[in-house]
Amino acid sequence: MTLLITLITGVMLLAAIAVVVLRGLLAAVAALAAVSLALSVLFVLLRAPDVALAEAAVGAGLSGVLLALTLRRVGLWPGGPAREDEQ
Amino acid sequence: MSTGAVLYAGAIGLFLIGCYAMVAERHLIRNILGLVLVESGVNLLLVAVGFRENAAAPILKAGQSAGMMVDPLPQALVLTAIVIGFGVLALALALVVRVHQAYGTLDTREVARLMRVEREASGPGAAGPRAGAKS
Amino acid sequence: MKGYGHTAATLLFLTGLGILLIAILQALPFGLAPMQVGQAIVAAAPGDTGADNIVTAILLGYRGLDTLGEVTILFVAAAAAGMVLGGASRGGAQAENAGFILHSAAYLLFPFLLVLGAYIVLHGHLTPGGGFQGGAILAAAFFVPVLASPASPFNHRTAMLVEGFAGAAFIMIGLVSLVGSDAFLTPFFGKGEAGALFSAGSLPLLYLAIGLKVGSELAGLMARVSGAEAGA
Amino acid sequence: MSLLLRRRFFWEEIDLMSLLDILLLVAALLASGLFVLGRGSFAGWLATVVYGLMLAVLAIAGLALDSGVAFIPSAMSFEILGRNLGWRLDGLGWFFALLTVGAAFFASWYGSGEWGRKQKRMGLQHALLALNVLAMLLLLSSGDLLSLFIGWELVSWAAFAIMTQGGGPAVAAAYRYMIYALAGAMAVFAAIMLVQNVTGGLGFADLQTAISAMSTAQVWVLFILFAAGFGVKMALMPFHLWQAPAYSETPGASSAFLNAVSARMGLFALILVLVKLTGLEALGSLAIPFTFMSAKSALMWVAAITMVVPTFIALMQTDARMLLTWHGIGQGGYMLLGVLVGTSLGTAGGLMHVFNYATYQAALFLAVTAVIHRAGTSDLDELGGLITRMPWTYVTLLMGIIGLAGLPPMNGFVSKWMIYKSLLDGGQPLLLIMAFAATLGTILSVYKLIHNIFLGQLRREHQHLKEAPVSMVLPMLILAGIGFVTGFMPGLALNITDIAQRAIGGDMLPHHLGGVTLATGSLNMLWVVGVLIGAIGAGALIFYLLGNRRYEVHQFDNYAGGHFLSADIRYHFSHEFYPGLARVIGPWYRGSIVRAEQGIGILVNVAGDLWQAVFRVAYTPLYMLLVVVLGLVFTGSWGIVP
Repeated sequence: MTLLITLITGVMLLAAIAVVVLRGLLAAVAALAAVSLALSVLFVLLRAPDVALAEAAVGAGLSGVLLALTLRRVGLWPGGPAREDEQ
Repeated sequence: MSTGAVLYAGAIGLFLIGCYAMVAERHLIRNILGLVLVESGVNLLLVAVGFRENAAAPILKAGQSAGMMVDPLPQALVLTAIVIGFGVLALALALVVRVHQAYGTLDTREVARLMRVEREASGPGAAGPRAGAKS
Repeated sequence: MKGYGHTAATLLFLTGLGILLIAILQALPFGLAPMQVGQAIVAAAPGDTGADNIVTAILLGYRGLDTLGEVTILFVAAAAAGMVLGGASRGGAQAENAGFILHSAAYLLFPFLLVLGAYIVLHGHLTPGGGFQGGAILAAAFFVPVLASPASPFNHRTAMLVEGFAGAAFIMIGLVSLVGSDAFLTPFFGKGEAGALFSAGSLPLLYLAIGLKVGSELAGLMARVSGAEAGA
Repeated sequence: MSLLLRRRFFWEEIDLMSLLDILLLVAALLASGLFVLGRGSFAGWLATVVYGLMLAVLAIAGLALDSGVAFIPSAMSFEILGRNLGWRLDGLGWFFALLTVGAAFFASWYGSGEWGRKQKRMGLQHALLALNVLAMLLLLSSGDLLSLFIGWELVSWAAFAIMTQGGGPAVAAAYRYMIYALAGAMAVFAAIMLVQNVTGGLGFADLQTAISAMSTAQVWVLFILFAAGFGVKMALMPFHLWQAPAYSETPGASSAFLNAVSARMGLFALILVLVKLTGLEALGSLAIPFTFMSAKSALMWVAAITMVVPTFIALMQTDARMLLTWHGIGQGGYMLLGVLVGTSLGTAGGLMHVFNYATYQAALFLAVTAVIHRAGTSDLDELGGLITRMPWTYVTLLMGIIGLAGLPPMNGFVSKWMIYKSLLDGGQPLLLIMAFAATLGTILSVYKLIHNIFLGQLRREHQHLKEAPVSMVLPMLILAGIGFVTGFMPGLALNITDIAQRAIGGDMLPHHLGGVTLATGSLNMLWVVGVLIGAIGAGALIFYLLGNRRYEVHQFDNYAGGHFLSADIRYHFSHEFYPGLARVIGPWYRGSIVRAEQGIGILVNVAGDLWQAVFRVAYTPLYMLLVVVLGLVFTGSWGIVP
């Protein structure tokens, strides 16, 4: 169990570093979703299934979608449809 | 390296990386990403603090005694925190969209500079960011 | 050289912060949660509320008023986002449809997500999950089609209606419980048989209200941020 | 799960007999292999990897020792003249071996890259470093007095070999070192023979029985011989003259290695013989006639003087490497003082100071070598303003000098605090004042170091300098990083010193991750460092986020008193850095011991000349007479005695 937790924590921290390091914002958002996913696995391992479910649904799912939508809205999604009407 | 040290290190790591994104980055969306990371770190910490060795999840099954469960209280708090965190995220992103509409950029220094220019242009006493919002 | 000092200062600050956090956490034992309140709750919750899921028991049974506040905060956030974005919907409205596969998959997914969300909401007192998690999935169910074809209308009016009714229902349940007892949101209807769907008194009803409210709220929120305002 | 369970006990599956043998064998193979491979970066990288593996072996050995194994024996043993000669590694030796191999690892890494390629006289550098490691490991794992002496000699000669590598002034310094080392070795040998005379054995146990069997005068002779012999190597005060020139003239990475650990071999032997075997009570009861002092307090005062005087000599140096080596001598005094206090806190503090000193002194020397590599000199009068050219080297040097000066947040603070605290608790206020005086001198002189190299005016000829290459910057940054991490988490270093302390015997020091908690006061570096760094960082952030209205000028764009200065006018103040202080202590520090050394030198010269004169001038009948007289005396005594 310690090994598993260490592994997942490592993945989570790497993804978190990727959030800061990656230059593309969409990639950063995807890395954030990965952080949430790893976090929800950790929650399962910590015997918190309720929290894990919430984290997976809200953190990994809806937050990522919301952020991606915002990126499209402000024209930062590369090739996104809102590119042309940027002021 | 015990499990607790790993988890605490993970929580601290998330917290610090998020703080870095909030303080050092100049892009508003990146600041918000940092905020989400900080929230995640705190959530992980709370759940880890409530963990007990050799205990079950706080959901009753037949023939289980109540003493063998992890602490359900932090979990309830974290559940609330996750949902509210999402609300905060949504509001923050709405504000970001608005800032983008008003200034055409999400660079914090650029926005601050534009706001200063606006304030100086509209003279003292005038409402700041509202003035040129629909340009 | 520009920004060099800023980065150095940030790193210095974060190092100090990290060391302070280590200082706090190294005194915190892991795996030995004292559970001063938790122990009492774990012992009393099944008898008090009849819910198997103790987190649900805490959220709705012991901290019901708090949850009402939480839902209110979510509502305020959604309303504020709507106000901030209101009217300015030209952003992504003219986005073209996604590809055929995505489009049909989104509509195929809709009933499954709906069922999954409803299941999670309704079994909140028995299994992991509940109104918030299920609500998020319900929101996803309604929002995925919008994502697949941004031109399709999202009915904000209906969403607001559902949300309003759900919120009112939550408060109504709370008020009804005032009749029988002297406290707001006291669970009623009897505890029922442990493990059955219809057990734990009014908690499933409360979670149903929360699920509907959260679902409609989140769906509306995302639709607003994405700019799908066409059908409003 | 089964994997974890097995891992917890895996050293029990490894034959303990083999661990030390593996270590010695690998070191011997490496040394001989590098003689064949010679120079070239391949040899350096190979050595680095092998040192890394040796560190891993040492880590396993450490786990075994930590779990309660008393020592790790070697299968190697000889029978010489009826004496058993064996080797075994106990906790004390393990601790010093860890530092040795660690320092060799970083020095070798540093020397493998660009630095090694650019060296003209690299020659056998790597091989000699490996030879030093082997010799030190043999010394540290010695199992009796004879193997101790053999290791001692090997270490002396190996150090001599590595010192003469650089050529030039280093050779003269190395000869000086060798004379001292041989004299010291003879003293040690005499002491060992004394033990052998009394007990007829050469084991460590024989030393203990010898002390109880000897008369007070004999014990005094033994004590003085051991203290002087080992004190030469760690440059205790009257025998300190050789160290600064010898170590500072050694080329580059090797000097970092020598500075970090070589002199500590003397400390190891002192701790082993005087503290572990003889025992501090025995030393304390060995009173000096007609005074209140005992041998123990006399040695403590020697350590204290060693702490203070070289520090102020360092203040006067104008060469960065000389300045640092003089400090190295002074820091040795702290370690010995801490160990001699004898309380658990003092012993732990002294041992931890060994560890800390190794980290920051190696980092400092590597940084100074990087400066020499780029700027071509380590003369403090010839440098300045390099901070914009070599920022990472600056960071390393800054962290290193904070450690050297014993200020938070670096690890030097923790060990010095522990030594101060043990002096205070042990009722030694005068020694405490000496320690404070030495620290004051350290702070003054390290400021001189960093100011003259990195701050102030950049010289025109250094305008196009670049930062040192990664192969040099990385090891020194890692060393400084170790110093920082063990500064705010001293528990990590204390876990290591625990093993050594258990081997010495006596009370253990209870500690936690952040420091120690005592009845008379406690130290938690996590809070100290966290608040310090966090507050500085927050202040700096506020400065940069809110009030950042600086006006940056180029380093050459200067004016003073309304006059513009062109770049060739030097206003950077570096020569005669502390003039007032120098005037006060100048006449006092220079001289007496140097003159004593010169006097002895002259005496030896005269004696040598006289002896030579006898051979050259005298005529044959005198020799005949001498031979006849000696022969008569010999046969006469032969006839009489039996």
